[in-house]
Amino acid sequence: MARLSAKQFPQPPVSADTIASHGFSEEEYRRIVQILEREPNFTELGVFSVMWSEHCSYKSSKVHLKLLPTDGPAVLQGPGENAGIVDIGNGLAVVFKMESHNHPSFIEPYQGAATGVGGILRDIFTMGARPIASLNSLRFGAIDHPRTPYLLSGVVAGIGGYGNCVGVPTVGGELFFDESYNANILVNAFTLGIAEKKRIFTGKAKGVGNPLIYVGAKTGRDGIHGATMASEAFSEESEKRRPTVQVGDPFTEKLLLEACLELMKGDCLVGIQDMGAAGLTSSAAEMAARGGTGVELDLSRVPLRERGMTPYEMLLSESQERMLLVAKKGKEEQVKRVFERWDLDAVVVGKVTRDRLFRAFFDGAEVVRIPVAALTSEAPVYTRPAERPQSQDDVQRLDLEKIEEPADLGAALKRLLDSPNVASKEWVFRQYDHFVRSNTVVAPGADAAVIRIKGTEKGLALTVDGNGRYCYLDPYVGGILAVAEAARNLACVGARPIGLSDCLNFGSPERPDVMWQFSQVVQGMRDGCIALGVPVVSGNVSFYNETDGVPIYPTPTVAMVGLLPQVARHVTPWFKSPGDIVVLLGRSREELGGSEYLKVIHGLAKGTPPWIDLRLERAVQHSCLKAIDKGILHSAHDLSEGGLGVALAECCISGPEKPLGARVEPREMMRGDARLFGESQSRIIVSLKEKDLNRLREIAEKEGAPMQVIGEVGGSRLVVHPLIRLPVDELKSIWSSSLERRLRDAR
Amino acid sequence: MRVKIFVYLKDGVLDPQGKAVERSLHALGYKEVQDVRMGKYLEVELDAPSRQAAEERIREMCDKLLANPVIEDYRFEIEE
Amino acid sequence: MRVKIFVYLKDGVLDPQGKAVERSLHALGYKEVQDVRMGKYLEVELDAPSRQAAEERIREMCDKLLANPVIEDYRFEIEE
Amino acid sequence: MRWGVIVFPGSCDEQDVYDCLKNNLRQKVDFLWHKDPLAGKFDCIVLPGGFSYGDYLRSGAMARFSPIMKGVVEFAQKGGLVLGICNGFQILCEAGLLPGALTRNASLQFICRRVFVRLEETDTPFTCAGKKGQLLKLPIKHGEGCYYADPTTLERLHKNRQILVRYVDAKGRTTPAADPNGSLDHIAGVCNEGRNVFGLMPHPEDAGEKILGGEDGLKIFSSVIEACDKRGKRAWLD
Ligand SMILES: Nc1ncnc2c1ncn2[C@@H]1O[C@H](COP(=O)(O)OP(=O)(O)O)[C@@H](O)[C@H]1O
Ligand SMILES: [Mg+2]
Repeated sequence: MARLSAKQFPQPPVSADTIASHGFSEEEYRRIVQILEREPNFTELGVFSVMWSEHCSYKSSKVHLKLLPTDGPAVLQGPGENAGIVDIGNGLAVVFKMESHNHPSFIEPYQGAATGVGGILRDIFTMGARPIASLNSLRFGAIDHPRTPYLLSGVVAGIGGYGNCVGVPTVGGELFFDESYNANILVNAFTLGIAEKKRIFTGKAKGVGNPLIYVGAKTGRDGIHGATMASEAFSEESEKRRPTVQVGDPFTEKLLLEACLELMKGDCLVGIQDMGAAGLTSSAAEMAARGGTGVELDLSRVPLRERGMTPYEMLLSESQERMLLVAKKGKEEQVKRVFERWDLDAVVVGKVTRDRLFRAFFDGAEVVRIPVAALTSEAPVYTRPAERPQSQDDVQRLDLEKIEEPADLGAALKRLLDSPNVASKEWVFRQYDHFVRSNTVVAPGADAAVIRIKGTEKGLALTVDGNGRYCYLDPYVGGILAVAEAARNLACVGARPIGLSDCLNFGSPERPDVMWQFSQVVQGMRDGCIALGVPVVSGNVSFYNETDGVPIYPTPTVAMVGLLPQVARHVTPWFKSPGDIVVLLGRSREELGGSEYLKVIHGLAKGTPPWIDLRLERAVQHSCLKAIDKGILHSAHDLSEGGLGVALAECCISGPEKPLGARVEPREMMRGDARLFGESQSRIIVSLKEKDLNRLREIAEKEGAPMQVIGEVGGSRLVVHPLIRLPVDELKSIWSSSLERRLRDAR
Repeated sequence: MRVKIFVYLKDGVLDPQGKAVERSLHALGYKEVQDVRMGKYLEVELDAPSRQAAEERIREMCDKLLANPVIEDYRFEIEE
Repeated sequence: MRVKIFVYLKDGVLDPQGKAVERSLHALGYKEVQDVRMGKYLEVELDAPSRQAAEERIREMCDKLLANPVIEDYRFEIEE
Repeated sequence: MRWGVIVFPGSCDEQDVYDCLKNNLRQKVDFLWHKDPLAGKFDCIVLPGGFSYGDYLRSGAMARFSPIMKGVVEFAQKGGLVLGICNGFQILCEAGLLPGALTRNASLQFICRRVFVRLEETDTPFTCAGKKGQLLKLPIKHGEGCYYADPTTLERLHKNRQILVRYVDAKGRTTPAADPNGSLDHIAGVCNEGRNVFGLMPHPEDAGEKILGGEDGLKIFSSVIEACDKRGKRAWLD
């Protein structure tokens, strides 16, 4: 490969134009000059620009994120490392994190989503954990928007194409359509890995003189300025930057995964970090920051894929499937042997230094010399102006008197089951391998996925939730609801939450209204987490999800992990046998604001989202969990989009066997549409044998959860007396074919 | 007329497939092979009044559907 | 020399990709297109003493690795 | 008896096979590295699922040239038992140990779900523990599982009764809807003429325990164990 020499690479001059095109404000540039006590050269300017980008520095979100509770008795590692870690006993720990790949996925859906999965996998195995389960949380524009089918098909194929090939099962996720995402889709990918508690690795560059070793794929001009791209709103300008799209290579990732895990069994390794956003620069600088050291890179040794790459390009490249590690001095050959076995490059590209400087050399000449702290801990932090927009009042105004109740509520239920937000997501998850590693106890299609932990009796439950419409209507309440729903989904399978990771997807932080949404959502999440006792151990912020000045719905996605002491005791959502009694835990109110019903039937996204009483939420979840512990529940399913009507239908039709009917009669007195489709929180439908009813009553009473016997499983119809009477076979066929049919029709 | 269309990755875009094939060929002893790139090949039967008209339509189809302009380029040949 | 290799499904082997592309083209209004077949396209840089030698080596590579004779045929062009 | 499970670069299901054999059937199992020659005494060699070499050219195309495959071919020629699951099936076809080829699913999508297959023949070491016509519920997960063979080959497969499993619906009928990938004649798995090499697309190793949704997959492995027992404690091949 032809390499440039230093002579062939004169640094381009730094001008007002280059400063602006790197996204710096005048104030920021002044700060750089102050730190360096001189003007930066062009390469240094690039290094600052990626490290001070929103994506890497969290400069707008930091002050808010501090509010989130991150501690807990089992938390081994909170936010700040590549992923969070929670102790699960038996000498084991789970390592998990969620990441967004929104912008790249919109530009190239297959590769954008694929490389998103690749990135999150590396965050997990870099810590010494073998990835064992993934989730994905997706938001697309309206399903009849011309680009939606293309984007959706590409993203799903990309997630499957990468995850399947690496051999990590995708066990769940969510998928939601709304016009608000027409020009800014969301692709959030989550992975969980399992590690021995005693063999956890972190991204620290320790030990002066230790070698820095580059492993994995070669460096090309991929994704240069990806981190800055993720820190900008879309415009025609950013569309032009398209050639920076990265292509994923899952096969190389698989080799990298196996080689790293093999290396970690020995004692060569001091620290390790994947090269993600801002590539070599951020991995080297962050490792030095955590280790309290400096790093020296010799760029002439970086394995290259393309001719004539400049130091600037090598430092900023976001080529995938690469890792940087710090090995013990003298163990270089041992490291190389492991990677050779897996047919991968391993090259010493630098060393750990004492001087706390980030230095890079090229062809013998120093091209970068910046204090590590200036790139990391001392990067700018802003408290951006935040203000509730006046229009919020209008958004929340909803006069139920003016909403006409449909004459045929059965027809309304059918339309809801046909709505792509409610319909079965099987079209998506059947494209994901959810069996590999033979741990999957509850596959996609339930409230939460359940995987067993081999060698123990325990299990893990995983779910991801977050309703952007609720957050748009009331970001504070929406933030709470995202956390509450995730925990409720775990409770339905019998798992107690041990931690969560999140992605916070928002518009531009430079807008006061967006910053208001952001701070409200974070406060809501904090209150939800505290009330339900769930620590936030990792997460990610994605700003600038807006096009032509219109931001997406503020959309936090919450991926929560729960533990089941006895995995064999797990419960699934669907009804099991005729004659079982159907019980509603929780209380229904007349609430239609922000509901899927209002959107689908009346075309409205208005009102206030359902209210939540966190004490009641806890009582309902605990009742469900205790009943599952006692082994008396046959099924449990929470009420979410589409309320009681949809949840009951799902209990009838979502199981793997033939659908089962039910006859119920809820007692609340309120308008029929609110009774059926209102989305009051803190509700779970359970079914059980009649003889166990008293035991459930005792539990619910003790926990302080309202409970109501509403009917019985059986027959071939779903009857909600006196509102609905429909054959379950028909409901099933609508619900299970909707997504595929709509995608086909849209072509 | 018969049209042959080649769709291939743009220069500089990573080509994991090509790279893997190259490695395999080398392992099989074909060391004389370098720079393997892999793409798609389509053959279609086209009905068009003239060569020029055909070219125009094919270009449209490629731009719209057959190639992904973000990462791919294309080329075609028309045989009469 | 530069070698272009086309690998395509044999007649009689189902080509769902070609079919899908054809359907999409028709849906987009390109009704003049028929009989779409889809295959693989490889470009390699080859070092060989003569054209004939090159042909021989390429044929070997195709028979061994690049095409599966149960389902695929191939063709290649050498450019100097 | 002793099993060997080959690890190719890109294999994903080797651990599933290993765990299923070890934990559910108390078998002796070794991993075999693709770069090593096949050495040691084994009764059955398993080529597991996954994406060897990323399946970048064609599934199984590159793995068949792995150094270990030479030994596998010899082992098979001497009558040793070889089982290919999913990607393993694809590799065996590419290597010419099994007839036919596996092409892109008719839907063009990767598909992961549980299917029913019907045991068509029971006079092989891989199916002898089952009954003819018996249904097994097994997971599939593949993008290229559409079985193809030319008409002459297909005829031979019929004549020699080499089709061991077919995709069927819950009632045991072959219907287009029950065929997940458009396979010729609904073929889910075939054996060679010598009946000692078997490849199938479904994953028996992921259906080895009730908690994972069923244990029908054990039928395949316990057939092998039974066949080896009958043949005596001696390995198939020294
Ligand atoms: N993108 C996706 N990938 C994988 N599974 C998905 C995806 N979207 C939805 N699912 C699965 O479909 C089921 C229903 O999802 P959802 O309606 O969001 O459930 P809930 O309302 O209980 O959170 C869940 O099991 C979920 O894991
Ligand atoms: Mg739920």
